[in-house]
Amino acid sequence: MTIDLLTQPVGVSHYLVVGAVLFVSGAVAMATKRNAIGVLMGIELVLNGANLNFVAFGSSYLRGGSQGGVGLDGQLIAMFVIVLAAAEAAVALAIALNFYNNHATVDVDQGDELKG
Amino acid sequence: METAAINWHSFFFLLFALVACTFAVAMLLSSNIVRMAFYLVISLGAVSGLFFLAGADFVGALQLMIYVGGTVVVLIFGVMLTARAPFLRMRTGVAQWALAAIVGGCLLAVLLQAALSVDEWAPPSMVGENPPVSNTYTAAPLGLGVLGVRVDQLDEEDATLRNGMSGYLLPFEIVSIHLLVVLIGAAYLARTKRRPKEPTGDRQETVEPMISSGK
Amino acid sequence: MAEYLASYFDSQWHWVAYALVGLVQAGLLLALILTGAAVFIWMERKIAGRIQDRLGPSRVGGRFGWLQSLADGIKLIAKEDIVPAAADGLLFRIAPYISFMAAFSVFLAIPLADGWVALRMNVAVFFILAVAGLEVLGVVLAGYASGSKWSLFGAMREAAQVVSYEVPLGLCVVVPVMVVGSMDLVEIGRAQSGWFWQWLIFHDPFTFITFWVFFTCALASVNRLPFDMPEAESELVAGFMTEYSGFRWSVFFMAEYTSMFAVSCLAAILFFGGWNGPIPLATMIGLTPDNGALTEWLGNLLGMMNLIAKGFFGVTVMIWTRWSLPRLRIDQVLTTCLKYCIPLAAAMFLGAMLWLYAFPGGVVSRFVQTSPVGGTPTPVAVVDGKGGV
Amino acid sequence: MELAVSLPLLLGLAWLLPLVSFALIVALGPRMGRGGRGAGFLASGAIIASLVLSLAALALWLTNHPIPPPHHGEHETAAHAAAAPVDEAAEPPLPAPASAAAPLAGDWYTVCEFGSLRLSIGYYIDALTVAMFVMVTLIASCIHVYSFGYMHEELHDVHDAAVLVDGRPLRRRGRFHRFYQYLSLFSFSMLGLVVAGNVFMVFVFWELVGICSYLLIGFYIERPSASRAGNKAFIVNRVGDFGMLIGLMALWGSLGTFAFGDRADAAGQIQPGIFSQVRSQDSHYSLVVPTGMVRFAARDEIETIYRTAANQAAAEAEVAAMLPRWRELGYGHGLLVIAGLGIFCGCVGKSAQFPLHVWLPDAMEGPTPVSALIHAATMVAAGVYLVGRLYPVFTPDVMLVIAYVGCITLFIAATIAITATDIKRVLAYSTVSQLGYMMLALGVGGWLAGLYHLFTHAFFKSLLFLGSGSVIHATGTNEMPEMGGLAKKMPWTAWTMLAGCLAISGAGVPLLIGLSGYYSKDSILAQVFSFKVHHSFHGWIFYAAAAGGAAITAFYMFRLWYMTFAGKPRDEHIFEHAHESPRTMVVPLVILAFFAVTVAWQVPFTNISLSGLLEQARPVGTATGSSGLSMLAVTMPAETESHATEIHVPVSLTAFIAALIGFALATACYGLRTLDPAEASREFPHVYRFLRNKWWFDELYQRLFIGPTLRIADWIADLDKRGIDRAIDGLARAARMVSGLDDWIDRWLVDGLVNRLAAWFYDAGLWLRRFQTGNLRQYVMFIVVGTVGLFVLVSLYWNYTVAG
Repeated sequence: MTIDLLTQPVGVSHYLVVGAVLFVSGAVAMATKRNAIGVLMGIELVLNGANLNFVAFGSSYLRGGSQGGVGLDGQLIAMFVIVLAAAEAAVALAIALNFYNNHATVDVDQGDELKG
Repeated sequence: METAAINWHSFFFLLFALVACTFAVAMLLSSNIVRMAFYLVISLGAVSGLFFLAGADFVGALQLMIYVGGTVVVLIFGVMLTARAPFLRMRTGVAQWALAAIVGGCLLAVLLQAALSVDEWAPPSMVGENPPVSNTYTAAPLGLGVLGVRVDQLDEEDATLRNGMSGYLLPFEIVSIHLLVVLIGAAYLARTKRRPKEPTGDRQETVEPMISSGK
Repeated sequence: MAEYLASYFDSQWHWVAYALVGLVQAGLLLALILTGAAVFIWMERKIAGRIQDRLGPSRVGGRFGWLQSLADGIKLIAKEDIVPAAADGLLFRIAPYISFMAAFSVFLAIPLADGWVALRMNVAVFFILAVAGLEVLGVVLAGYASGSKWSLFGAMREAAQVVSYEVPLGLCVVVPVMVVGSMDLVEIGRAQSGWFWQWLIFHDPFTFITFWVFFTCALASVNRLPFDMPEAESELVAGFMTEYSGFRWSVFFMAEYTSMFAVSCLAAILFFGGWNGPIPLATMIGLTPDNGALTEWLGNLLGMMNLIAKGFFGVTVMIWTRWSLPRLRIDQVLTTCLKYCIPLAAAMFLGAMLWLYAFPGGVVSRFVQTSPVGGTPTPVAVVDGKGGV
Repeated sequence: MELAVSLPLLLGLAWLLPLVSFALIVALGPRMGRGGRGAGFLASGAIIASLVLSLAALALWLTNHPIPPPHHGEHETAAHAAAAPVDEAAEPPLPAPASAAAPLAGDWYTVCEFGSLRLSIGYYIDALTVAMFVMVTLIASCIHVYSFGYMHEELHDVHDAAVLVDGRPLRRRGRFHRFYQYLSLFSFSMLGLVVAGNVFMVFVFWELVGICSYLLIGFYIERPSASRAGNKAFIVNRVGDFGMLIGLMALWGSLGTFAFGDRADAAGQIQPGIFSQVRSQDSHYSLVVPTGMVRFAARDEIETIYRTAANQAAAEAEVAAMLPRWRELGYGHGLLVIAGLGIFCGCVGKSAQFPLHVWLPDAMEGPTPVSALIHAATMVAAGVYLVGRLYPVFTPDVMLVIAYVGCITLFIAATIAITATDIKRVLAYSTVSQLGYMMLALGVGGWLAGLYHLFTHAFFKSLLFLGSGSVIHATGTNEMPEMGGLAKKMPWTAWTMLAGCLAISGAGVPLLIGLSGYYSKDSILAQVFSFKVHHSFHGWIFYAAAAGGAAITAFYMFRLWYMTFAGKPRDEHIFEHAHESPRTMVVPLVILAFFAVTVAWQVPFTNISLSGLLEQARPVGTATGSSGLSMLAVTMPAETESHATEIHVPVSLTAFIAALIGFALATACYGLRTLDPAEASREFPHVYRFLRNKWWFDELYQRLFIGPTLRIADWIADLDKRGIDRAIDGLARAARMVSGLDDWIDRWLVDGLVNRLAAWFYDAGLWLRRFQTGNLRQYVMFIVVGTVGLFVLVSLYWNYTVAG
């Protein structure tokens, strides 16, 4: 099995599996971390998992050099996701800092003033 | 049958995939914010390696530059905001962990099922061949793609696809403006305002002026 | 080389050949860097001595104290490895290696001569910037993990400084990339072959100014005086290195000199013709690929020496600067970046763009009526329909 | 360049320069230099440039229209006239005027044209226009320069002691720039009024100078007296302008044109202007009722003709045949009289003539340079100017009215001036009186005499005002009883003012030489005397008033001079602080004094003289005496008649003696103090009070007009409150009742339904609220669970064959 993995070429599925793991890790991190920064990290992981999928769908190597999939669009979308993730991180960090300024903590469980 | 030669592409894929997944899970399990950030950096770096392996040089470099660099900033914030007690931990209840694990497991199962169930996504049958890892040209096609010129679809039969759709120029511009707005907005949000009374704040106060000196 | 070696093995043992080759290459590179670092440290001490009207090291290894660095190294390795009680052990231990790894990885993509590059990438410049930026990670981790105020301050300053200076640095790098039309450092080097007026620094007034901005920002991003905020020994004891000693401390030190060398090499390739000497000597005496593999190899060797000489010169200038200028305050450092370097770099970027638009063929080569010796820069992005070029 | 091109160009430029200055000051205002000092330089530069242009225009005019050598009978060389007796019989009635000095009429710009209504920015340039330009710009230049000194307080913040705010002097920002802004606007408007080529334009600029006057009277707007005076001037002028509008309507409605002169239209057809319609060539330039007016008056008959005639041409022929008959029957004559009276009504307002003279003395609330420029030299003279300009239109009856109004005005104003103690008020009443002189002269056929006096008066009166301004500037008070002996302190002001007093009194050696006032006043008296020959009743009244007025003039002027400059200081404190004014104020005084003395003299070694110049502009057909079209059988004597020796010599002597009497009386009362004026006032208390209270005019108007108006307004307000408001209140109450019903329906039917629905949703919301826990992590779980659930659902129910 191990030898198989080492000698067989990788395909899109491989990437998707890694992406799924990253995604789920991120989602669970978001669900379990009480630290706002931790939640942010979870988001980054989720985005990365998605990005991995995009790149995998767009890669021709993973299809044995043949065309297909989403082509360059995958990389382009990944690029946009990365850039927008940077923007999101900036705002999220600003929000976290503000949250900290107002609550003296970054525990997201403390920020439930707007609950119903 | 002779054992096939090792496929370096697969080898490095496995290496990076393992690193990425391991450290993602490590980040999930760690409760020290700085270590979390460190694990995250490693995981993201490994993902960028995966990008390189998939022939997406530019995106990989972008990932390294922005994500990993950006995570450094996250790290700094982690340090700053948890600096009151040096290694502050915020415990999550066991029940919540269990719930999250169940739900996350379901999600993972669903995703894996989806990932492995499409034939088209299965590995190509090129036993022992190493697809080129490097020397790919992705920056120029990406740039042209943004402009709407698709070098990957020159032999596309559908003329509307081939002759260029509108490209991503407008989204590109929107994103740049968006970034600018976000920068300004973030600076606005994070500006120093009145502060609540500090319960124990010597460390906080020593850190604060240094940050504000970065204005 | 790897394929050649692999032919001596069975197919299932090919990986041994590959691994061997990889290790050898890495070892060679490491040797270059470590030797370089040793020499730089010695140079630093000598130059500092001369500038301060002293002799500097003068005994170890006979004349000039040229073995001083080696002696220091042995001493440092022999020292006890101390981890403070308040430290985060794992991160404290791992941080120096992260820094050094980042600095070292830069050399993955730096071509020492035409084609002599560990990993040729078409986004090499971008890659280098990205990887070089990772050095700060190690510093921040070190600063945090030390559990010391001084270290934390140093790390924070480092983060603020490096993250800020990455912006003008990137802008400056874009200018030569734009002039050549490629992010591949090999292509950039080739584009400057020939006489020294083909060098990009002499391409137009904007690239000329860009180089100086680049050099300033590079100084800041490798934390050299006058920008050595993270260490600032008069304020922060030793900044993020306060709690370090022995071998780990020396690793940080090596990382610093390695990055200095790396940015100097990058500057040499981007602005000073890379492996092309001021006079195309190799071409003149026939050391070109046309005359066979050996001559090509010799020509490349000459080119590598050329590049290393330029890198050394760059490091020397950095040392010189360090011992000549006083340290800035942190706010002055950031002001320099945000108020001067970024606008200047942006202006140079625009100017170079307009210049290219106005004089598409370049100006110097138009006035100096000599044909380029090493062939004209090849146009980029010849699209072949497969996403390759 | 041809005269017809260059003159309009020069004068147009001179006219527009102040407008440019005005616009610039409006735009930049206080930002022009410290305290807006630059505004003064700009405005002065503009007006001086205008002066230069006007002088160029004058030179151009004189080179193109040389003045003939003064033949016998010309007025200003009295010796010459005495030596060569006039042979009236040998001189034929003046024929049509030499075309050499024909006026230039045309349009710069046509604003709009609706049928026969044509509004244009036009010009009508003759010697009078050119002379007025030079006079206005010269005096305005002097006053611009003078104001640098007088208004310098406005350069910084001003403490106005006349206005108290919380018991302390009002502190406000300086308005130097605004003052010059208004001056520029005024200069522009006045020049526009002078150059105007049609009645419409005259009216526009007439109102513009009015508004400038209003703004400048109210310059110290914080002072209640100033704002009240501004309002008074404005409202009183409206009364006159109302009459003027009627006159304009009468002219335009019947003549179909606003233009003074003839105009060639696009087809090359000559469109006759007002003047050639009133005095057409066919009637040998004598005044006849113009065809337009006749047709207007006979419109019923013309309509009948058109109804009965076979075709249009025949009807037109019949009308043409009937025209002389209708004209003989006096058709349209009333219209002509109404037009003349209406226009004169406007002049009465603007020139402060008898019933409407009350505003001018109050207008002295404005800064003194303004009084000098607007309320003495130029704007108030605009009424006289307009009468002179539209002279051909007036019938002898109207002229008689003008003469009476002028006569009454001159007498009333002169008498009031005797008792006034405010130095500016004395001058103001003097102005009114002198304007009355001009009107009187115009009314008795002395076109030249009236306008002649206009010019001379402009110089000496502006001089006197500036002198008084200098005194006020030095002493800080207007009251003459607080002055005295100032000649020692401010010699320049004193002696220039003395020159002005002499000029206004008509000082001179009889029949030989004199100051400017001597010539103009003599010519007025001569014309009145000549009128007396024809109408001894009216003539005697006029002559007595004019000669008496001359004596009173001399009396009050020297009273003023003595009280101010001679004798001992009455208020030591003021005297101590008095000082000579700065050079910017003294230099204009000297310049104006020079002109006040010499303006009526012939330029040595040339034929150029003011009267000669004005003579060129005499309207066609007014040189000869006329008696036509008069319902009261008034005969206007030709002006040349007054040059006869038997008129000239006695008049000169009368005037001289009258002035001498006035002078002697003033010297006795105030100079030598041999007579005590206070005693006189005690002995005639009623007369004194009568004069002191300005003939009770203000009180009379209060009773006659203002009081009733206020009562009517009260009454209407009452009506509004009691009648209309109540009705509306009732309506509103009814509406409220209806809306109350609506309200009930809305509340219980419509709202009830909606509220019930809303309550349901509210309950649902309350229930759903529990899911919004505010726990971020829980939300993430929701999302994940939702995604998985969706996926499961889709897997169960989605048909994969469709998706491929």
